[in-house]
Amino acid sequence: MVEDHGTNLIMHTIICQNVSKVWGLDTPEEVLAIDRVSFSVEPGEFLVIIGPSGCGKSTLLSMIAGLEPPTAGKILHDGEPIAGPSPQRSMIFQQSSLLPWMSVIDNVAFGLELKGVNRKARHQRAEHFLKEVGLRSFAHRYPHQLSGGMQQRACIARALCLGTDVLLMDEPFAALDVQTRYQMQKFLLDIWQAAGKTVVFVTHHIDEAIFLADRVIILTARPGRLLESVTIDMARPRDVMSSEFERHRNLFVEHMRSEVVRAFEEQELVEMMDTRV
Amino acid sequence: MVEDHGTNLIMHTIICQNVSKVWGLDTPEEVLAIDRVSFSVEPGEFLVIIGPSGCGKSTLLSMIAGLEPPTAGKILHDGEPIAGPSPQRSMIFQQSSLLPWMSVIDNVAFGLELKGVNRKARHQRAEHFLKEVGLRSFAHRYPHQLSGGMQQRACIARALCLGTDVLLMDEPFAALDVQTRYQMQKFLLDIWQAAGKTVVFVTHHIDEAIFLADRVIILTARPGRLLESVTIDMARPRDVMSSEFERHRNLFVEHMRSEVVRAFEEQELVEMMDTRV
Amino acid sequence: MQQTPVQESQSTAPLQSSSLSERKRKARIKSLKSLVQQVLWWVLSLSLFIGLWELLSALGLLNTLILPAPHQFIAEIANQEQFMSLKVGVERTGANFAALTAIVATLTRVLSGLVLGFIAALLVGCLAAYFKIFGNLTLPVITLLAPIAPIAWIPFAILAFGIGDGAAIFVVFVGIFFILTLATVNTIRNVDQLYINTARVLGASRRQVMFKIILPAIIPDLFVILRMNLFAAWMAVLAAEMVGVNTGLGAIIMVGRQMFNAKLMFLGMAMIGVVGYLLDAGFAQIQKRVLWWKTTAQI
Amino acid sequence: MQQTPVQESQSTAPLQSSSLSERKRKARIKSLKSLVQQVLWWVLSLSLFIGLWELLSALGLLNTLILPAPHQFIAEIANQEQFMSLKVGVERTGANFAALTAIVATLTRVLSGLVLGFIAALLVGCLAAYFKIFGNLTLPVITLLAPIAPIAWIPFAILAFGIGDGAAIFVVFVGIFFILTLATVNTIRNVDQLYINTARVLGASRRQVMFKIILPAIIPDLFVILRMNLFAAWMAVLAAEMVGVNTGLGAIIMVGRQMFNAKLMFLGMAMIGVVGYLLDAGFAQIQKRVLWWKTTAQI
Amino acid sequence: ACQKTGGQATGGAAAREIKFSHGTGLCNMPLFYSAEKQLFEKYGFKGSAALTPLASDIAAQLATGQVEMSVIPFTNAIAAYTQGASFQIVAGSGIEGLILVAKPEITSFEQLRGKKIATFQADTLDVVVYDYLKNAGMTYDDVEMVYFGDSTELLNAYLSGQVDAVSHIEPYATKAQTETDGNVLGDGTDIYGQGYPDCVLAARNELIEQEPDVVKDVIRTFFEAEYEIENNFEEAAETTVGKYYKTDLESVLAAAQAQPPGVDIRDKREFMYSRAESMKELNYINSSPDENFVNFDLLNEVIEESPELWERVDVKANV
Ligand SMILES: Nc1ncnc2c1ncn2[C@@H]1O[C@H](COP(=O)(O)OP(=O)(O)OP(=O)(O)O)[C@@H](O)[C@H]1O
Ligand SMILES: Nc1ncnc2c1ncn2[C@@H]1O[C@H](COP(=O)(O)OP(=O)(O)OP(=O)(O)O)[C@@H](O)[C@H]1O
Ligand SMILES: [Mg+2]
Ligand SMILES: [Mg+2]
Repeated sequence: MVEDHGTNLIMHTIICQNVSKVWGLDTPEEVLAIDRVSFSVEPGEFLVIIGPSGCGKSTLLSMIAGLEPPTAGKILHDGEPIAGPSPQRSMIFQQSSLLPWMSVIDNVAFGLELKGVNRKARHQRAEHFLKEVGLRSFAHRYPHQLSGGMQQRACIARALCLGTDVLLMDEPFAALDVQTRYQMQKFLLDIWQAAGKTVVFVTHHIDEAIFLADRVIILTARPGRLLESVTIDMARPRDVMSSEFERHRNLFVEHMRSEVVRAFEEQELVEMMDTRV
Repeated sequence: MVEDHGTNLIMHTIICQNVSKVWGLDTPEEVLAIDRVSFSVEPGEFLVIIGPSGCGKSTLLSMIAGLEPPTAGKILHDGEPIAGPSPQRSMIFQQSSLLPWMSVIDNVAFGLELKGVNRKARHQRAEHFLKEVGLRSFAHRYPHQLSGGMQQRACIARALCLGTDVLLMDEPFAALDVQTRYQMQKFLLDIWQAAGKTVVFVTHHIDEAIFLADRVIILTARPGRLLESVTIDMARPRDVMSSEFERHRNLFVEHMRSEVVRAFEEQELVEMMDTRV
Repeated sequence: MQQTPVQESQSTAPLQSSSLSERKRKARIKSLKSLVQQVLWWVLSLSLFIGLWELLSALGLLNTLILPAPHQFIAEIANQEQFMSLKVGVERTGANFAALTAIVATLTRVLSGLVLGFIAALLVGCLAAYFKIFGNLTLPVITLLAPIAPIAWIPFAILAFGIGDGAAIFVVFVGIFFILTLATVNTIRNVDQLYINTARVLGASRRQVMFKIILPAIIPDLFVILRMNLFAAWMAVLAAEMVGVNTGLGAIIMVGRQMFNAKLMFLGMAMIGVVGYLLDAGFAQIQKRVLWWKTTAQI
Repeated sequence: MQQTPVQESQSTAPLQSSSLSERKRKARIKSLKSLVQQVLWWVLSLSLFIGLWELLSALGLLNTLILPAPHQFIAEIANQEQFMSLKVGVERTGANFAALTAIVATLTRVLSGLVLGFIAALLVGCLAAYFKIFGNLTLPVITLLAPIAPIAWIPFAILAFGIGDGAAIFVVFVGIFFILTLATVNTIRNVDQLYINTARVLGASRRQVMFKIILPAIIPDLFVILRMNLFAAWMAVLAAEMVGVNTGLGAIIMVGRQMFNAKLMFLGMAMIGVVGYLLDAGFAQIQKRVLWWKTTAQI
Repeated sequence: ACQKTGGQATGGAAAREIKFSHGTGLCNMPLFYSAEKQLFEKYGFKGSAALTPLASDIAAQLATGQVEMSVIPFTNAIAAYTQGASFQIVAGSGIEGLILVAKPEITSFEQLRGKKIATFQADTLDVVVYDYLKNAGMTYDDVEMVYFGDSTELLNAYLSGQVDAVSHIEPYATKAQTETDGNVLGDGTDIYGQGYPDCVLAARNELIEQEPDVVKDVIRTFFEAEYEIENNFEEAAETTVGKYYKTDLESVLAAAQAQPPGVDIRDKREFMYSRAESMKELNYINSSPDENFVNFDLLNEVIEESPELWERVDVKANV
């Protein structure tokens, strides 16, 4: 399951080698969140990471983003070890991360503003991407005036506007309702296909994973270990009703169920010992 | 689809006759939430009401509870029009509604306390039902020391403790994670089968509906109208993987999809007109 | 909670939601009605209160020397010749006050102190958060000085700055500065990590995070804290005016006291109430504007 | 943020989470270390501050008549013969204070006023919420009286209650009562509908909802508001003591001022700071207990 | 049983107690001296002094019935009286001693233009400044008045240079003059004449009506105190310094000279009424005190009934 690294580096955009993460080292709350995980992401690939709640998906993603250093192991991006955040890898979070005091267009152009691009140039570029995500008429609104789905679209526009190659997405649609989520999934696939980005997408929804992914990596319940890597070779757009989809779903449900039960039992145990939830 | 009422009243516990509800009558925010809905619930039946988000499920349930009067139409319980809340109909809400300043056992016994039952007697009875829901060792904890699932179990114990015949449940497991939700569903069925209660259960999860219901009522997107009433005659416990389950799921998905799309389109329209979300 | 009997003919007909214009008209009437009702209750409540007060006075049950009836202390305006004249910047002479002068004097003191305190606290707080060593060195001292009530600084202020605006402004400054500095540091610590992570992922440097994220994120919260301390500042200035700085609203009630003139005292109290209320309302307005990007629910 | 080079031998070995006891030991050492560090910074910060102050004094750059050096005003304790004696309830004689007497006097006033105000506000607020007509009649008047700063009531209080505890307690009472009454009504309006619905579904009468749901639900919030107004009450008492009630902590700094004795003034300020801090800390403790059923995150 | 306890309560009480409110100046000396030497006891009652920091509180305590009698600057008495407080002035207590001291460079009232003058508000010290300025053709608009609440504070404000002139009583005025090498611009006698009153003795109406003899006894005590003070300054100063005057013996001795006691001020009635006019101009009061404000009937009776007390004091009204 663990892939063979270090050979054709050029082929891979992101490589995780035996990455582990311990939170709260040397405190009584020490938690091993990620345990020796290795995988790689190819350029232009749509990789989905799935796993039960609390298994360390967000932890893994924020290490790739460079927001947190791994406790052990190594993460490379284009052959370079990751030493901190970089505009090469944009992250889209579960909640909207638009800055509430800026208009939508200023938010989208914020990455360019940080780079020192002048106002006119960055607004021009931002407008282009706002159009791309269908928010042109909302450019001068403020985030709180947008619906949840619109906010996430603006976040995506911000990432695109910076010209990022890699999009890291941490359950970006989890806070949306069913219908909006479905629209956003289709929207994301359109964007991804058009722009040829590399996407690492975290979720715990099986259907979402199958609907989106080129390849799905399944993590075990905490501590997150690599359980399985599944390539989905269905043509897009994928039909949720198709038997192929069904087959994949059943496989994942099987995998997840065992992990969920494990996680649940563990949690029950913890609850009995420590009643703070 | 609309059933024939008024004939054998004795057979039905709860009867809704052409019930409508308008929120914010005579204000600019006037909303028609429920539109001429008629159905009845038989004693001991497990009825699930399903419908897209915002279609008026909670509105309908709180009218049955007696918390809100219908704008038009009539709701009967055991032949009597409902004029207000009654301990005969207990409601369990989406969020835990335990009173945070009381211990779990006091919460469970709260209905009896309101009736004036003395402390010893009510605690004895409450302890019995706490045991029933597997929370005996948590009797003297406080709500915030319990997990979400445990809190909902305590709410159910409270309803049972009062000796209620009818349990009205408004998405009681929606705030729980997947694994806990599954456990709670099984738990609820056990309780229901053992105690022979009448249950009206609101959800927007198709699987949950099929897993639980004797009969499922589908509401349309807002304004909520009765779309379909489906009897699920599968033996319990039901296997989520079975083809029968699958068949029901597909039927519901079909129904829901069209409604969801309608709701979504309506929402989009609203968003364009009024950008406050 | 009442159940209207069902009329068959009506219940089966669709419950038509009325048209938008019709709806708006009804809504207007309804809100107008409730407004009128509101006003009536206010009038009734006030008349009852004042009526009772006047009645008790008239019956001799109240010592009007101590508690003059409303009509008495309002009539005191007439005795204060210049009271209602539009003089600003004219100091009082003897027991003569120009109400406007007093209000302007007091407000100037409060606002100058607040503005100076806010700026200074923001500066020191940001520096303390940005340069850890500076923070470590200054924050303990500030923490120790913060609980000294601004009022306790009045005698020192008068010694150090003489009698006048300087002392009053200093008292407000000192009352706001320590608390707000600590609040700044604290608020900076509580800035949503999500915003900071967002900026970092987009390539922001430490300085950029400070100026582009932390500063805009904390200003509204600080303003809320400033507003919470407005009342203390207001009280401190009034106290200073009562104790030594002998102009302004605080001085009016003090003169009332020295003259054994309860009417002037109550007149002064009424003015303090009104001005205090308007001051707070003004700040609430500003706060709304500063916080435009937060929905009311969040505030 | 630094990336340690990967050692092959280590990275493939399982990253063993250390044993619980080992972990606890490490955690203890770590927290002890940070505590020591904390203390060191405090000491350093304070010594720097005091050192600078003393240095400037010694160099003659500060007018010690106005701003005495710390060692000078602490030495003032010795000049105040009875200052540290354990006398309670003994009024001051001339400019002689017993520190304990002053503290007890001031605290008694603050706390009596707060307790009375809290109880009265709770009562009136609940009645106003329960009996709509009563509320409609009283709330407008209370709303109008609320913005009068408690300090403005001082002269009236002294007239009405004479010089002494009565006046000071009244000032605190009046400062807390109106605000807290309005807060009570407001908090009652904001009680989570879910709790009320729960009780109603379980068969609670209107009275039961009031006593079993609303009262327990609002007490913690009211306590928070009470604590927010503690500072105003504290200031009001100090002001009253400065202006007329000539015992207590406020009187100490006032005598310092009257005697042109900056040392006594600073001594008084230091005491006000310490007592004010302890008072607030005490209330924070009580609040924690009153709010035991809310997790800290919610507070 | 009832009667017995009742009897005990009244009969057991050793002496009727009269509470006085008063200020801190030397014009209170007869009261302080009487209290310390227990002169009241000779007449079968007890006098107790309730120190009040602000002149206004003296009137407040009298007006609200917290005390029955007061030694009060007559101006504060006027202010309280015109507000409707029910009391009357029955005798004098101290006379003269209102002194205006200015910085060395200020030698005339004309030079006070635009300067800061400190004093107590609505006090005799305040009115005397106004009268002086009026004399020099000026008003309060021409100077800046700064008001303080305490003698020491007032002195310190002048000494520390916060104000340019101070209207003060002894011993503070002397201290102000010597420490700054300042000028005494006036001591009141040049515009008010010799023997003008400062503090006076006031009693509540109920007391005057119901127990006139008690009031008369207090006046008698005051006469006795006046006699003893006039004849033994040092003894009087030693008795009262420390407890009542926060200064050294020397200053009190010097001050006592400038501010002698004076109980018989029957000829100063009109003087007080005309000061009320000044106060009206300052807007301190809106109406003049009526005829009942000053009531020297009891004083007259005392002088008639006990001429020996009156004969032997120095300060006498020439009526
Ligand atoms: N900043 C942090 N400090 C300490 N522990 C953390 C931190 N972030 C996460 N953890 C812990 O690490 C474990 C994994 O958390 P993580 O958020 O990565 O899981 P996840 O798979 O993203 O879960 P979810 O599906 O709920 O988002 C959890 O036990 C969590 O408590
Ligand atoms: N108390 C209320 N006042 C005004 N409008 C309300 C109220 N409660 C619900 N509504 C409106 O009535 C409609 C139906 O709401 P309701 O909560 O019953 O839907 P729901 O089916 O329970 O939705 P969900 O699945 O999100 O819980 C919505 O448009 C909602 O905005
Ligand atoms: Mg996560
Ligand atoms: Mg609902």
